[in-house]
Amino acid sequence: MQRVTRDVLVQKAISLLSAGTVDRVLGWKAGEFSYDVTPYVFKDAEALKADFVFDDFCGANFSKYLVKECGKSEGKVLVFLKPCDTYSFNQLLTEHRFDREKVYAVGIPCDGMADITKIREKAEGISEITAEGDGFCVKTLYDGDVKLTKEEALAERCLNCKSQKHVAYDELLGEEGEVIDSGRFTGVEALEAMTPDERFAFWKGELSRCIRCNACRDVCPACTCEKCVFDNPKSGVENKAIADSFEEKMFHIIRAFHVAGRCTDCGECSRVCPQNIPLHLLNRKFIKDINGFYGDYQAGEEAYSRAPLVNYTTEDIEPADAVKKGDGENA
Amino acid sequence: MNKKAIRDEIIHISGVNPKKCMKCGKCSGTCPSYNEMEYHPHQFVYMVESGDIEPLMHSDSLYKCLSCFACVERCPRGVEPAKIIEAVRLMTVRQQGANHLKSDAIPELLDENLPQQAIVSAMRKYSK
Amino acid sequence: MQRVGVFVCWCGSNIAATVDVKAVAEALKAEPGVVFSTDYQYMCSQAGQDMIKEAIREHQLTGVVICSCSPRMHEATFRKTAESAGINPYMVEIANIREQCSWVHKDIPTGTEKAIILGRAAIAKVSLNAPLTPGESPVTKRALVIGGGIAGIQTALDIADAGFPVDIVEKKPTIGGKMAQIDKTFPTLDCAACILTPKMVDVAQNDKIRIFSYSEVEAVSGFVGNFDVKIKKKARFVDETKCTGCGLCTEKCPQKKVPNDFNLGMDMKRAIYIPFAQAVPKVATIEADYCNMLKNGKCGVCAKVCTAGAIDYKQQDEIIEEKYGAIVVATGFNPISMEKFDEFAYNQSKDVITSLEFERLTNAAGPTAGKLLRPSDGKHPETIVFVQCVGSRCDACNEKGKEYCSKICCMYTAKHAMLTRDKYPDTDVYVFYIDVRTPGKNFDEFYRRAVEEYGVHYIKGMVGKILPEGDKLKVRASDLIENKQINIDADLVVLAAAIEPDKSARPLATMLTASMDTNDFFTEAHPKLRPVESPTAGVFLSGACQGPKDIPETVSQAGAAASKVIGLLAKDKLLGNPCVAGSDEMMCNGCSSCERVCPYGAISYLDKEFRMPDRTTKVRRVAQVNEAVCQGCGACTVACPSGAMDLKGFKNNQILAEVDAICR
Amino acid sequence: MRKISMDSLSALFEAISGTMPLFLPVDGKEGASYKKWEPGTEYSKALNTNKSAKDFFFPQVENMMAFKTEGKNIEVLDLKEDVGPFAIFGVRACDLASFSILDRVFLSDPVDSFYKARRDNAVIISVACSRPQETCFCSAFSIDAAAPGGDVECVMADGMVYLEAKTEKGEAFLKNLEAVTEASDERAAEAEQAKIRERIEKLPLANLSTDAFGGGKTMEYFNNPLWDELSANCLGCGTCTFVCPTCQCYDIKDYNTGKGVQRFRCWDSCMYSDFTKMAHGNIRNSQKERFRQRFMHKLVYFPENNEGIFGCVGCGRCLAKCPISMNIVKVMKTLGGADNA
Amino acid sequence: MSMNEFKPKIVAFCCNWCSYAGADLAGNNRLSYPADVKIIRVPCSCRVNPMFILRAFQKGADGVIICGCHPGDCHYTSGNYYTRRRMALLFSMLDYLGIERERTRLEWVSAAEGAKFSQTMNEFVEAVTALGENKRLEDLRCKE
Repeated sequence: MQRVTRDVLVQKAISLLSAGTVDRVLGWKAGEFSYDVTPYVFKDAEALKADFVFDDFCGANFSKYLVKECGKSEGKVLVFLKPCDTYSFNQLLTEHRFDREKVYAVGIPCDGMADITKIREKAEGISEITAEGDGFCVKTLYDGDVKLTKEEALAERCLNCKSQKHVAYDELLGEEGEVIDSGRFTGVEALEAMTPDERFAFWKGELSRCIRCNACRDVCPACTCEKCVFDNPKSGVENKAIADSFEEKMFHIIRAFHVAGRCTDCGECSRVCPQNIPLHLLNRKFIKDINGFYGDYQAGEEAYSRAPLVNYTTEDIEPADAVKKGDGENA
Repeated sequence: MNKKAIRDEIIHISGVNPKKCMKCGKCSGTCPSYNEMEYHPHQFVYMVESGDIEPLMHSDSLYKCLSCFACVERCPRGVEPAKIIEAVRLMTVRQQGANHLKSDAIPELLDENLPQQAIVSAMRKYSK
Repeated sequence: MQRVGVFVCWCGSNIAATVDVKAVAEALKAEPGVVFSTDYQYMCSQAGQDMIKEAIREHQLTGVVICSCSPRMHEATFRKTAESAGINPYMVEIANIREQCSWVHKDIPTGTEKAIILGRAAIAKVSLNAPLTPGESPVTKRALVIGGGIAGIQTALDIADAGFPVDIVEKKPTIGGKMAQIDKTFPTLDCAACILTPKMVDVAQNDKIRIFSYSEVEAVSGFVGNFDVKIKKKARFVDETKCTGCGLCTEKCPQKKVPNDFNLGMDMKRAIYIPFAQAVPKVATIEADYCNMLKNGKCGVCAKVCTAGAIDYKQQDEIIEEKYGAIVVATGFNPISMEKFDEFAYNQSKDVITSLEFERLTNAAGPTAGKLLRPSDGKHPETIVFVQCVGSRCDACNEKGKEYCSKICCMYTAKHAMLTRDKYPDTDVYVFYIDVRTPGKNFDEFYRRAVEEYGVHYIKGMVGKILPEGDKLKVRASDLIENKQINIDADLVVLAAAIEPDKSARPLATMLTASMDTNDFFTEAHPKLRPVESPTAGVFLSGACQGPKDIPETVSQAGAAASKVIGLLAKDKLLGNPCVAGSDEMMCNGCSSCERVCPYGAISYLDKEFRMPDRTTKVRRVAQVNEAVCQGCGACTVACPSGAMDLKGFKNNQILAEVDAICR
Repeated sequence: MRKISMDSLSALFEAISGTMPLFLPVDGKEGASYKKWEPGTEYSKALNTNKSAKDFFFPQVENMMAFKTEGKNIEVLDLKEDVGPFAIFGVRACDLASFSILDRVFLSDPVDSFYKARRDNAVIISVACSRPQETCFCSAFSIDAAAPGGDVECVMADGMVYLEAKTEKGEAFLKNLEAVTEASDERAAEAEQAKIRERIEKLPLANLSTDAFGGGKTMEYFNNPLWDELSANCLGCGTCTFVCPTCQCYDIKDYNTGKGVQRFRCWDSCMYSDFTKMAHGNIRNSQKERFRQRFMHKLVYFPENNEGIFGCVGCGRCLAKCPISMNIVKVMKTLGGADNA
Repeated sequence: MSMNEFKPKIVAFCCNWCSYAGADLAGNNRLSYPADVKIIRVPCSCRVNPMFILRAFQKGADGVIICGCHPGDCHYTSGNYYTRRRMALLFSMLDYLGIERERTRLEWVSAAEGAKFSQTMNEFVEAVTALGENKRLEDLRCKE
């Protein structure tokens, strides 16, 4: 259950629209079921009243939409940003990907978003999902009501939330949260503790499921390239479908490398993967390494900060020692 | 053992590369036992390098070296002559019955005023 | 598709001994795009080059691959060859089958196989080459010389002589450097001051030369022909334009306890001083750390006595910004510290001195007015021992000394020994040497004179230990020829300390992006063929900053560096390196990653209107590369996630093609 | 009709595997996927596989031929593999219906020999959907999930699996399995099938109608202004097309192996910016055009050229997998106006 | 193929100013190293894109080594510092994916270090030979 209700957001949106502060609202639109919320640009109060939704299924990170949306009108667009979205927002600002003047950002608190894939593992034939106390009640077509705890229903990224603090906004609804000392690197550490053979087997199992649908890339707020190298025949690495086990590795290594130091760990890649590949484990490895090698750095925490890969010190760790660093920590 | 084998063994034991010597003589210039020695530190280095080791092994000079390491300390080329002398000594000691002094005889020779360091280096030299 | 010609060089037997050149030419003939392939004994010879030119014309070649020595040797040669035959010089690629193949592999099958693969890689690359045209940049017709010793002075005079303005930056209050401290010069024994000071005066009087004394280079940016340099003029608290150099202040200053660095601390100077009589500029300088006025505001004597009103206690460091077309490094050398050589008792006895200190002791303008007196008690030394190679020729692991030969010690020691015997025939002079190295004009004759005419005792062997005992220095050494240990009771010991580059060289090299060797000597662009140029274009080397040198060598290198500078400044425009970065605007995200890694600030951004594929227009922020400033490192190409940034001559697809060809 | 107890399914699978490779849905980290049966492999109870069954006939990547180069000589190598008989167990009605849609593309002239070889060699054992999900809407396309068809049709009820041959191939197939199956009352499955049909009628999307679509309305739909807002937030990823059982677009590409060229085809997606890119450039340059193409193809162009058959089978995969939850149902409801409100 | 016969394919990216010159010096001094090493000249080690490294493995390389100027000596001032960060992260990621860490290396070789170049290459080839064929980053299509 989210602290700020849908009605508060609708009211805020309508008042900003009527005051002329903004001329459209980037928000979540209700779908066919309890969970299939779609990002949508609302243009008037009627549409907002009818279709705007804010509940436990509003996981989509709107920051990336601003890249395209900002150019569409002279007026400002209202965007609702959850804490983790604000990091992407700042990162995109750092990279000059949208015009800050064209955006009115309203920060909204978030208590974690549900993961429909996880819920489906527990409940088949979902007719309705409602928040109930700290957990969820899922009405099913055949098995009656299924009760789920928060841990059973929330997305992994939310269970390991790194921050409830908004790092960018024009206006904040509700109370400001804090940066959380999350256990988000335990998954990475578990892998580091494995032998190389085990790690290889693990990643082979995961990455071999990739169907190269590009959902991870296309949803990623760090992947806003005008043209991705994997779509560009001139790049020499362009490919459409994985024709060989190498190519799925190539795609994911390069993608993770391209967003290294820029990835805010919003977790959208893992959320959207139709094959449930834990892609965040790649990005978090880079984040963990960057923190370990060059000092803590959180992409997007501060707009216009200098990303670790476009920076250096003369005393940086040598790659040979860097590779060994994971061993030492787990020895 | 032929000449070359002895030479290689000495180089192996000492861990010293006599080729690095530039023949400056600073080792001999610094050696406190110089005048006692028939063969001097720089000669040890040169003669080991050239394989002329027999005379060294039969010379008293082996036992005149104090192992004070002044030559090691001051050699600009890092040749470490004292280690070569030590190695030649070891080669001798390792030969059956070639030990200069029997270990049993040592206690009698000990002198109360003898510095501890001298005793230790004597042990190293004589009681192998 | 390119029409590629392949030319395999034998390099006499250098390549042909380990690579079957005919087989290489034959194998490469089958590569896609290759229309001509041949081999020849010396491709770089006139006949070889003619062969290339003829093949280009006859077979309408569009790309040329030379399988030969390193591109660092002859890339420029073959580019010119191609250009003269009418194709773009950048359509040439070199496969390095000598340094990186025939010389490092032993048998013919191995060498041949690798040569073929290297040839294939070059063919794959040249197939994707595009003609390149170098950009032009203007040349600022002014040179900067860093260091005002004899090297810097000679370089500056020679450049000025050709009509170009030159600035000298010297960190000390006067120019002159080490040579000004020296008494006589070998092998002619003429007085150093007599030959140096006229040159110093020439510098001062030359209207093309400006001297920034008591100044240091603070920052350098830009590139060949267009350097921007910041020079820090340290506050000397005396107005240079007003000071007449009368020296009254230096006599009246009450602070007399200032170690005189010009005499290597062997005597004292005042807090306001002029280093020596012939200093240029002849201007007083206040040693701020000792001046009572500057320290606690109590004194002001110098200001009172100065009739010119030149004293200015409020003077601040000043930053001067100037543009230069060329920079000459002439930062010189220093003797290494003797502190760590305990065996020579340098710290324990004042009578153990370095050779440079000996120079001051024998110099008429020195602390003893030229009389050879022991520093400890001012007595005349009767036995003098000279020790050579102190700290030179040490093992690489030896942390006290240097691995190299300092080159000048043999000769100056002979000079010292000879002069001592000449002036004071009653003294016994011993020189302990390892080798006496005298390869120079009249050098060995000079050394023999010291031995034969002046009776200097040269002893082959090294001093092992010096023990101060009473007023004597007990010198223990070995005589390797007599095979005996020698003990000498000496009155004075002179150590021929190794020399090392000045400490200011390392930070300066970083500013100039000039490379250095492990000993902090500047690296030359080529050890034989480009000895006075740094690998960084527009930066030249003069004097001992590049390696130990005596005066004649320094002066000749200074002249050589000057002629290189003149050659550069005489040009109105410089052709740049065409292998520079460029951004594909349609793919650029404007994210600034490239700008942040560019060491030259060559990248800027522009909001530009684009017609998008969907027929709309859009204003996008895109990167622009200033080709004159870009040096072509390629850091930006990897920072760019979209691959919009690429490097001409080393394009992504060219390198990938090389990778493919090698791994196939 | 034959029957076998649910508990003895592995005996059935073992018997099938004895004669030909058998593929069936197996649970994995991604959900269910078709895998080859081996002793110990468990049949997934999931309603449907994560990816559709089209992969059997139209795999995501397929090598077609190779060119081997030696210097300037080129040798052409045929890479077509010999396909032997194989069985697929557990195909749902929707996926089965998708095969006939794919057949219209790949088996019409010119016949795709790669596709045909696999199609001819497959024995398809369908399974009726006892528990259809909220995302299912096959009924909108007149597909009967209670009687899916195929070579052999299975209905699972009360711990038993009822198998009925629907083709000659199926009959022969079942005959081979008589040792592990028992004869059954021909009408034993009917009660379960009736129940299934009842369940389908109660699904949330049961009333979805296709009446508004079909051939003959091309320009009307093409120019509909609603495409703008429908497509506005489409990411342009290919998830919907890659999980779709009826999407059949592919690209043929060459890969330089260093020793020659390997020519392969791989799935393409009309959602991608370089889809249908030609020498002059691209014909659909905006996401809206690409988005429109996908749904126009399924709902308008395909029926227009194929006697009113829609290019969608209502499997619901795109509803479950789209990163932004935009899907064909929302498109149909938005464009279909009153019919679907 | 037995281990004894295995000849690894090694791609070495060398910066033009230091390491490529160092390789030339190794040649001048006849300091041998296995012919399995093939050098690609790049202006600076910072020109080496992780894509090049992966591409080499894809096309059949068994090891990839990048050589650049010593830190502080970059001809372009800072290029090798970026290389160092990029490769630290990339190599660590490859290790994380279970790829043998001995297959990748970054070494600083100056123009004066012909001996180091030769020694480095000898060591690297030995290490890669010990690992055998690159199986974990192979593209089967590129194998014979």
